Amino acid sequence: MTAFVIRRLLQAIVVMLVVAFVAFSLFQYVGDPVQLMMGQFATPADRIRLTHELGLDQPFYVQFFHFVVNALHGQFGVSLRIGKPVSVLLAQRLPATLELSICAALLALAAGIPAGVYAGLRPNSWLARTAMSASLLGVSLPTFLIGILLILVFAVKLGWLPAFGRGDVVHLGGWSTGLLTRSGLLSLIMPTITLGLFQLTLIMRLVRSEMLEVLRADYIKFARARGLSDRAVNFGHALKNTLVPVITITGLQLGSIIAFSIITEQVFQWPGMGLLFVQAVSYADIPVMAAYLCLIALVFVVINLIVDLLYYVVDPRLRIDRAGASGH
Amino acid sequence: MANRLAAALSEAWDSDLAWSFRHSPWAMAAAAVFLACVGAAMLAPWVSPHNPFDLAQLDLSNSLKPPAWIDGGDPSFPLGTDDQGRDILSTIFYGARISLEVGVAAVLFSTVLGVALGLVAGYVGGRIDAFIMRVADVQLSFPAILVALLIDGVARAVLPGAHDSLAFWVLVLAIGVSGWVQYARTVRGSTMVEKNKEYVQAARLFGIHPLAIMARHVLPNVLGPVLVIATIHIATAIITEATLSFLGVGVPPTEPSLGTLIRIGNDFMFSGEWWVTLFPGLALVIMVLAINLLGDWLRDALNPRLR
Amino acid sequence: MRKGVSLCISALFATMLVAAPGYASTFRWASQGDILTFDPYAQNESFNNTFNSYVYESLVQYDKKFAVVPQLAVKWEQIAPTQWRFHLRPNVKFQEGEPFTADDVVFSIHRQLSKRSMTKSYLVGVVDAKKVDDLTVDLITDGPAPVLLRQLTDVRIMSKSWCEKHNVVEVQDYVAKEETYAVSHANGTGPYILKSREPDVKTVMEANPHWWGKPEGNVTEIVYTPIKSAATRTAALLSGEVDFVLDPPPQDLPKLKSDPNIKVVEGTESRTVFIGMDQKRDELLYSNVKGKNPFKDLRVRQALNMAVDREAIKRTLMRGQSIPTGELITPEVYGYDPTIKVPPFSVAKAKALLKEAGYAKGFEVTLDCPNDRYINDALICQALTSMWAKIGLKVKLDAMPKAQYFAKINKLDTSLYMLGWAVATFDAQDALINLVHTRDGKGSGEYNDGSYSNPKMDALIEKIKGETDVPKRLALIHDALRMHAQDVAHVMLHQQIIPWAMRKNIAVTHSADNRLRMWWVHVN
Amino acid sequence: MTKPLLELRELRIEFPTRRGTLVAIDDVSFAIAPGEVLGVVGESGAGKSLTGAAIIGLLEPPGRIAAGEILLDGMRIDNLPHEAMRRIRGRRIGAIFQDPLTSLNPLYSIGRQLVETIRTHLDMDERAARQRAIDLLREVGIPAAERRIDQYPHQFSGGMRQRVVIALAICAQPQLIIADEPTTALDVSIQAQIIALLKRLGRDHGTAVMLVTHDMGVIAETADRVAVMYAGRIVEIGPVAEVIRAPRHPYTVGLMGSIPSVVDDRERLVQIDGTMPRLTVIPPGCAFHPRCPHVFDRCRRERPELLDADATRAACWLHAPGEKSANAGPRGTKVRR
Repeated sequence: MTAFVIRRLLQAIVVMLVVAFVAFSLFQYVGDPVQLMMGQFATPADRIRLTHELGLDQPFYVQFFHFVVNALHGQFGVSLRIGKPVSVLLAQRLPATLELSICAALLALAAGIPAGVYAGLRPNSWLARTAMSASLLGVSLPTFLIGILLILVFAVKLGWLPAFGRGDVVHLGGWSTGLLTRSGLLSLIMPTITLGLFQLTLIMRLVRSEMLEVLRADYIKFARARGLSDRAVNFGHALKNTLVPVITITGLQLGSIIAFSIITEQVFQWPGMGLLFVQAVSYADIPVMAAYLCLIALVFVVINLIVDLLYYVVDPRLRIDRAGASGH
Repeated sequence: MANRLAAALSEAWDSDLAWSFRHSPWAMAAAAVFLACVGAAMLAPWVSPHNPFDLAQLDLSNSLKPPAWIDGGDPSFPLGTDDQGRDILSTIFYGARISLEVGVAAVLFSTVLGVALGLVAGYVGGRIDAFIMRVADVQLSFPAILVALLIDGVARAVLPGAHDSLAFWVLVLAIGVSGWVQYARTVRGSTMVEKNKEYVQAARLFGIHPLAIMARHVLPNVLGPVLVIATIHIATAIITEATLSFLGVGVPPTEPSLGTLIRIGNDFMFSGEWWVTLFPGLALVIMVLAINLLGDWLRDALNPRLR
Repeated sequence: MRKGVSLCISALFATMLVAAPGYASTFRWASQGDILTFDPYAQNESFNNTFNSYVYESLVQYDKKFAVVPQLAVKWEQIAPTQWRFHLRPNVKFQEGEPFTADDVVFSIHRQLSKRSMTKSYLVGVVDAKKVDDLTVDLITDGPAPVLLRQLTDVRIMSKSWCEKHNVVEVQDYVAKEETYAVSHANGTGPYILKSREPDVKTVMEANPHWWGKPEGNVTEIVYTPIKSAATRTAALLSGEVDFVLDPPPQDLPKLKSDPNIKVVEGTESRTVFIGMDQKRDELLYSNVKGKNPFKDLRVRQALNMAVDREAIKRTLMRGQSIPTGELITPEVYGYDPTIKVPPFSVAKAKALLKEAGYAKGFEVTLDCPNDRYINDALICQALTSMWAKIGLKVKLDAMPKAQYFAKINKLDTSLYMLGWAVATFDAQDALINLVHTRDGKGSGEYNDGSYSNPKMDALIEKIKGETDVPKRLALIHDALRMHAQDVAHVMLHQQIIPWAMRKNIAVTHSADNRLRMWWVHVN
Repeated sequence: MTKPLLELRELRIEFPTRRGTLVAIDDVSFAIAPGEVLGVVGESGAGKSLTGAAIIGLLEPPGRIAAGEILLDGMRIDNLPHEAMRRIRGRRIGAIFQDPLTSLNPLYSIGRQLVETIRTHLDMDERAARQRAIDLLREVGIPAAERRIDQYPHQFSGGMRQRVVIALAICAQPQLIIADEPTTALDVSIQAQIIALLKRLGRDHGTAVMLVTHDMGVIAETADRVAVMYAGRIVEIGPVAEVIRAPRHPYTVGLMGSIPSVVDDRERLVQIDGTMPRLTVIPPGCAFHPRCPHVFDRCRRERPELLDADATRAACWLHAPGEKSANAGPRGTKVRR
């Protein structure tokens, strides 16, 4: 168990270093940070001083080391666009993005898995066929179009839901939450649907095809041949085996929801990290981009670790020491 | 003998596909729509009533005309005009052309990159394989749109000013790089199966590089799956392009793609000029849906077990 | 465990109660762009100045008819042709508790005159400020300074000790996006206290309970949200998420006017929107013409001017909400010359002029444009690219948010750019000094980003600054404005008509300088 | 013959496809007596496994029984409702599949899978079912059954896993076991053990076994009778000893090649040229005629029924009363080249 976790942790660290390297390269080599940070009143002496202050005259590995150390302390420099420390900007916007992403993920899971199981068990029923067709439409509808349509119907025509923003938020310590106010909850509805819908269709299609795959497996056939009830076969055997691949891919999907929220946040002017990132891209605000990249990678790594641990719980093949097997 | 067998098999495969196609009304409809889109896009300069990218042809006094069948409409602008006086129909044709060009070019780029990396990873194995697949894993956690945005942002920083003229290639690069993983995984799996077969060993004896001969043997095996991935990927690429343009980091505003038009139209949500958003939006969804339907059908047809 | 949960839940309820909208007079408003900086001298953008005026006050201010009335100065007199004496309001405290004294005024004026300040033009003619006693200050000018008092409405007073304490004696270098304490913190004597600032998201202010003045309005909390998307702004107002929109999209006015919960207050703005051209460099930064600068040729500027169909822009993009013009200033501003006509629109003549200038085949150039500053700014720029395409120019459009845009064009990193100017002093001198006078680093030409330079014009403006004879001065201004139009120093486009849109329960006073004076706002 | 346990009467299985209906099994009739071991042999695709699947009611759609009857203890079971058939599976007819590696659910311990199956069919509490599971594991020859019952499939070797599969198949004491290629996936050394186990269990419990295999050697060792299938039909059926000693159908003669031990070393075997036809292109007349060394006109025109041929029955015109004299075919003799 510990060996497994340690191995996973080491892999996670390698991944983080790779991403950090990409971010670092962006940071140090894309554009000229000195030029970007210097104003019209800069003199050559200022330029040399700043180059030195930024450590740009040091060898590459020293710079990378400093970058990683700073990153570990949450220091990603100052936004070129807003002029505030990137860490502060991201921290201000993290709660908004996380709340939206988690709600969207819950929606996608809560609706996607049962729908997928149903469509897998009854692939020929009209409901399953309708759901599959609808999911194809769901995959074909760009997220921003879904958002616009929702706004058009529920905010503009019907006036039921707010068209933008988070509504009123409550500050609990350093965390701002929209979950505790009526306007905050109402504001959450449309972005959640917009963001969750695509993932929902993906998860549903995934669960369905895994279910179909598992239902064809020999052990399912054998379970039926032993006369087990349909219930035991479908939900006892098939579903649990479906879960193994579904956990992995769903985990990855959920990680990507946070990054996907870029579009939703733009459409609904949701004050999260994604909105910050889009603005950073159009401004070529490299520090923000680099920090966002690292943050998303961190989320990915954490989710991956959780997925691995879940795997560990679900699949005995990982849990039991191979040495115990009686080979021949 | 083996050749004849292969020929017979491939013939059966082909005819199976053809049969399945003929008996799937959805697939046929999708193909028809897709062909119509491709045709309209390719022939845009000839079939469009106007050239919306020629700024000198635009006239503000034509702006925001409703579709021809509505009061105030102008028959020379069948689907109306946008705020700059661009004919919506023509802009859809030209925009679809950009979307398709970006989509196809990006997918080609992805395919080549993914297939090559998959072959190398599967064949060489060991550390290189581990490295490539690890990179693939990492990248998989970043959605295409994020990778594309990132590349776009970097391109902006590296090429200030020149960004607009290179926008097309930046898009292709951005979308292409973000999609290679699936191809690589498929090809890698197939390569690992083929690697240990005798003909690969034999190739060495004949002095042919095993990678060359493998490519020849692996590629036909993975053609089906790669085709399926590529089809669906084109749809994804088109959506990604539209999304980037919608976010305002895609093609320049003077050469609007479908996403740009939708963004423009978004500003007219309340003022009643619904056609600026609706028609490009519909065109986008129909085109993507057609490609997705084709991809879905292709996957089922090539892998009947999944039906 | 159970106890813990119920505690948690009751805590949540408690927070909900607290968070429930309790302030009847919270005023939530929006416009397309965000506040640039709270350092009052780092940018001279009227929206930014508006926001700063909630926190920082000036010696004098406008009343509802734009007459100058006391603010931090209670009275003043001109004790010599070049010396003005101001008697300061006693017992005023800054929001963080420091008493307001003459030292703060002297410090603020020196700070505003310093190298990095972008608001030096409001102190044009002022050479020094001297403390007489704790509540008396003398301003020394280099001449008679006829519009000094109007200029002073935008000279905001900061606390000397606060600036020193937070190391912000130097003005923020906005172009370099310098981050100083003063950018996101503010400490003035004004009616509102800056409470929180989240760039791009939200800025919150609260009424200053210790303010020396009596507010006419009843707003106790200000929540400002920038909403770039036109449709979202309209939706937010319609759904009641905001109470007020400063710049409703022209296309949505009919919809807003027809909504029973919304009212629209119409009014013109003392702002002209125009296109500037780099007329200084020997070769344009963003053009395919090498070795020479086409914009130095009057005929090219005239061609650009004549190729613009201002009426079409008014009719379509602006939906009638603009007044085409060829003059630098609007009728609201003192010095307006009604004889200056809207430039004629003629593609043929424009083409001929270009041909004459040797550009029969046109040339390529990039047009820089903000996309969240003026009404439909980016759309107008796009329309211009197609209008100029008709005379053979290939104009590339580079549109960006104003935060990025002003830093770029203030660096003169442009060949062709859009700018709008609202005259805060309501006197033509301000526009002439900022936009037309040769850039001298001492306050003149601060926003002359195309570096138009004409010695005759400079001489005229210098005369205007010192002329105290009213009819003579008016004649000089008319001369300068005509010269500006003849030289096509800028391609003038139009005056904006800015309706303000708000919920029915809001009462505001529309101002021609498009500044929402919060202390006059009523939430019913 | 005693009253048969299982009887198939003119069974026909069809697959409706877009190219028309494929007849996968046609006119198959045979019976298995209690305690008897019937071997079913043929090349892959001959329809052996389908027959087995049809008996336990697990034909995969779109396959369907188009004609004929399946009787268990004299009662028709081919048209039973889903739930009734489920009660027969595992309880009265057990099944063993080819690949022990994939027949067990990897996520559950074998004990759980055994207990689950036992409790589905027998009225036992958890503890009793577990005890029975341990006993079963012991019976199928798994050492340290008490310990291993809580282990997962991947902790067992292939042979051991097949033993577990067998334990699962017999845990409700079925009267019949359908064993579909139970040894194919195993090492040769293990194969013999598994066959021996099957034989012993059949003997001990009086269980009948339908042993489906393509391996004539396995049949020779295990079965009482053998049915040879070709292209969806039975071409020869009879006591194993008889069939091996003197195959009556030319195809059976060819199949004998798979058991070198029963063939005289000095003689070279008849090789069967070509391959079994695909179901889409079954030739008219006798399906075997294109490959048959003794083919004559009638074979191309008419399809032979099963005809008595000495101790066995064979579907070959060689054994038709009128043809015997004219064509000296394989009649208890090995054919030389």
